[in-house]
Amino acid sequence: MAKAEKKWLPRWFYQLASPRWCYQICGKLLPGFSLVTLVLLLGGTLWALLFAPADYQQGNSFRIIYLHVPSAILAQSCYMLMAVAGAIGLIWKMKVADMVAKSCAPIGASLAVLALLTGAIWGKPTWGSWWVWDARLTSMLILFFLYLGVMALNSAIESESTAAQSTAVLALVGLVNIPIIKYSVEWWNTLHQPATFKLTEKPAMPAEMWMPLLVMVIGFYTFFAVALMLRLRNEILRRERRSGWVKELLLVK
Amino acid sequence: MDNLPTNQSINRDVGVAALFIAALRRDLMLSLRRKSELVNPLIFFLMVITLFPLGVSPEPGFLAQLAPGVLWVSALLATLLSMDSLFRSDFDDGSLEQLLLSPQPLFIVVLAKIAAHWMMTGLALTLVAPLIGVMLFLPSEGMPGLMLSLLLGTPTLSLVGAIGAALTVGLRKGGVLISLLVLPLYIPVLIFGTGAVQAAVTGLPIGGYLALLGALLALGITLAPLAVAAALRISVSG
Amino acid sequence: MSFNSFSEFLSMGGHGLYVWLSYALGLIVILANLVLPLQAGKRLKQSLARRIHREAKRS
Amino acid sequence: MSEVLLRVEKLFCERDDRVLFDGLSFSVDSGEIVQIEGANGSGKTTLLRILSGLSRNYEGDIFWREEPVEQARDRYCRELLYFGHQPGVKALLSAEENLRWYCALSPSLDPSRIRAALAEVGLSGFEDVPCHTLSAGQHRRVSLARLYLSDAPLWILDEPFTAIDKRGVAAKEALIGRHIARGGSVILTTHQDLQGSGAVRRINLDKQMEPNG
Repeated sequence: MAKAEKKWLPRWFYQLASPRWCYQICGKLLPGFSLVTLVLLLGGTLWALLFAPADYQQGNSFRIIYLHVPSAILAQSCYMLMAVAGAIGLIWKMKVADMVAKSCAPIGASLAVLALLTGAIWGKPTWGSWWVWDARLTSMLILFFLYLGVMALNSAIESESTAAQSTAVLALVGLVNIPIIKYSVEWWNTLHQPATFKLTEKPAMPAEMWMPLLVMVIGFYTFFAVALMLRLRNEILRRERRSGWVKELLLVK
Repeated sequence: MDNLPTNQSINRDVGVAALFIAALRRDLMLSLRRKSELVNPLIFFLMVITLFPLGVSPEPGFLAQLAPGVLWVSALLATLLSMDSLFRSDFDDGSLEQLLLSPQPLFIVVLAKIAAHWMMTGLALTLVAPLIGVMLFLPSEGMPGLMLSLLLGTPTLSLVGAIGAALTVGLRKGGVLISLLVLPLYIPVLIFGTGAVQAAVTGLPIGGYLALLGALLALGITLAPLAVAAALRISVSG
Repeated sequence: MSFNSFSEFLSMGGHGLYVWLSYALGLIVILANLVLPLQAGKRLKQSLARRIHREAKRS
Repeated sequence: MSEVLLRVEKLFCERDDRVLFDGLSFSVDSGEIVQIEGANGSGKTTLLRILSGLSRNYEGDIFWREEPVEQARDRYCRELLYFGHQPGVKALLSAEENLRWYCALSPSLDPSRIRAALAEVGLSGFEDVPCHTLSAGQHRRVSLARLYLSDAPLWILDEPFTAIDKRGVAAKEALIGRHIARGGSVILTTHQDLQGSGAVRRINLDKQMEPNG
């Protein structure tokens, strides 16, 4: 059955399945992605700090949005990628997908931390306290816990393939739960503090405000790609250390 | 010498319902013969509850306000505490291997095991909860909400906890890890559970909360045994 | 340009501490995500190369 | 009448940075005993766990009655009896309760023969005693009683003779002989030499791993 299925998938899917090919393609893509990331993040930051107008209610503290929102979006996307990669690894027994899933976890966790910290800092001038049980912040905190669980499980299991499969199951269970958690936390939030001022829910943001945000979001995505490829390359080398091509690669240097 | 019966002639398959009942009976029998495991979660529940008046304040009005959350958090922790043993002994003595090699649907056996576990923890907690509610000065209007929400919510806790138990069954130090994996997933149940009790206390309708808890339970019953079965195969394989 | 002078830019209308703290943290997280894997990669390659040499000698 | 039941092709398995076996191919016909040999840690148990379908950390192909085992999973489970390292006996249940549970789990076990089987392994009179009062050897015998109930063609037995006395071993060997005679087959590991069970094919995992061997 597995063999019959194989013909239906495009060729690049199988190339991706080859760790060696993946290692090489990541090496080729890295410089370009790094350059784009540098330009986008630098340009976006300058735009956000210097040119974007201040918010009429929150003043200049509003500029934190250009870090908070992209990192929050990325933390969520990263979890999704982790779960999907894990599922691919489970179903097609694809080693590279397992490695992608494993590499995602620390990046996603660090971005969740950044979103939490910037949210907390932003809360100080906005609400007057460093931490508020705002629905978004609380969901992000729980997402961070989910990342911690995945990482803890992965490091607790010795056998690499078992660790990858177990983590994939956990990530998938988490993926099913994320919408439920978000919904329940929002309900809980409206129940306890109705109609408070929300951090990022602005009616209509003028273009001067959301354009730099868009740049930053795209910049964070490319940054994520760079960070992921760096980790993935390490992971490929580590897992494939006994294969001939890794030995050749290392002996040449 | 008689020949082996051919595959077609082996026709002793028990039905799905009979299998479920056999597995349920076996697990109930096992926990009834090991009395300590039966009462440990209950004692834990009672002890944690006792800590709150001692640690916060014995003032009735204050405790009454705290009661829904405290009851639910304690029930959640008590369930979590007992979760690790769900597959542990089966894994240790090799019965889990035999279970995985059975041609019978693993889904059913897993569901039966979780049901037995729930009867021994969640159901027992639900039954003693009103007693403890009285100790925390929970108004009597809140009792139906408390019972019903626990009745609908604790099976979901057992189902989700079983996923954590299945993932960590091959590890020696599964106990702490299981809480790390499972606690974040318990949050929706906690929110809707305490919400139901609070609504009942203030005299608001609790139907909506119970419906949501029921929906979570339905989702759990359909998906959790699948995840547990997959996790068990992975854990035993490693 | 939303600011008239550099000191105005630094003070961010009184919110300087929060804004700059956030951006510093952002920088730290981004750099950490690049530097740590690069370092780990270097160490990994060294240790793997050592191992390969060891095995080559032994056989 | 001999027919290929299980066929293994180019099996590869590594564990903890060590290759246990590579390119291992063999087949098991009906009416055949295959004994897996090797030093401790050579991967005997791992191989049996892979063959039974418990462990999936391998590369290569396994066929059951010429069908890939992943596809024939259900049929294979019906026709397999696996006796593992741990006996799989619940200490809090009685011998009979334990066996009844296994009969519910696998249709190839015949529940009507439970009493007779327990008598065969020398446990008559102990049917309703909780197993934690029994000795380790008796635990294994409870589990071995499954062999007397089984109509499964393939038996995979991991060290079935440990903690069993001489007479018990002879009885088990006779049982295996009967199973072979009726067209079943057995894959086993044991430290003892099998006697009087006819042709035994040996697969040595140590030799298999010798360079160019």
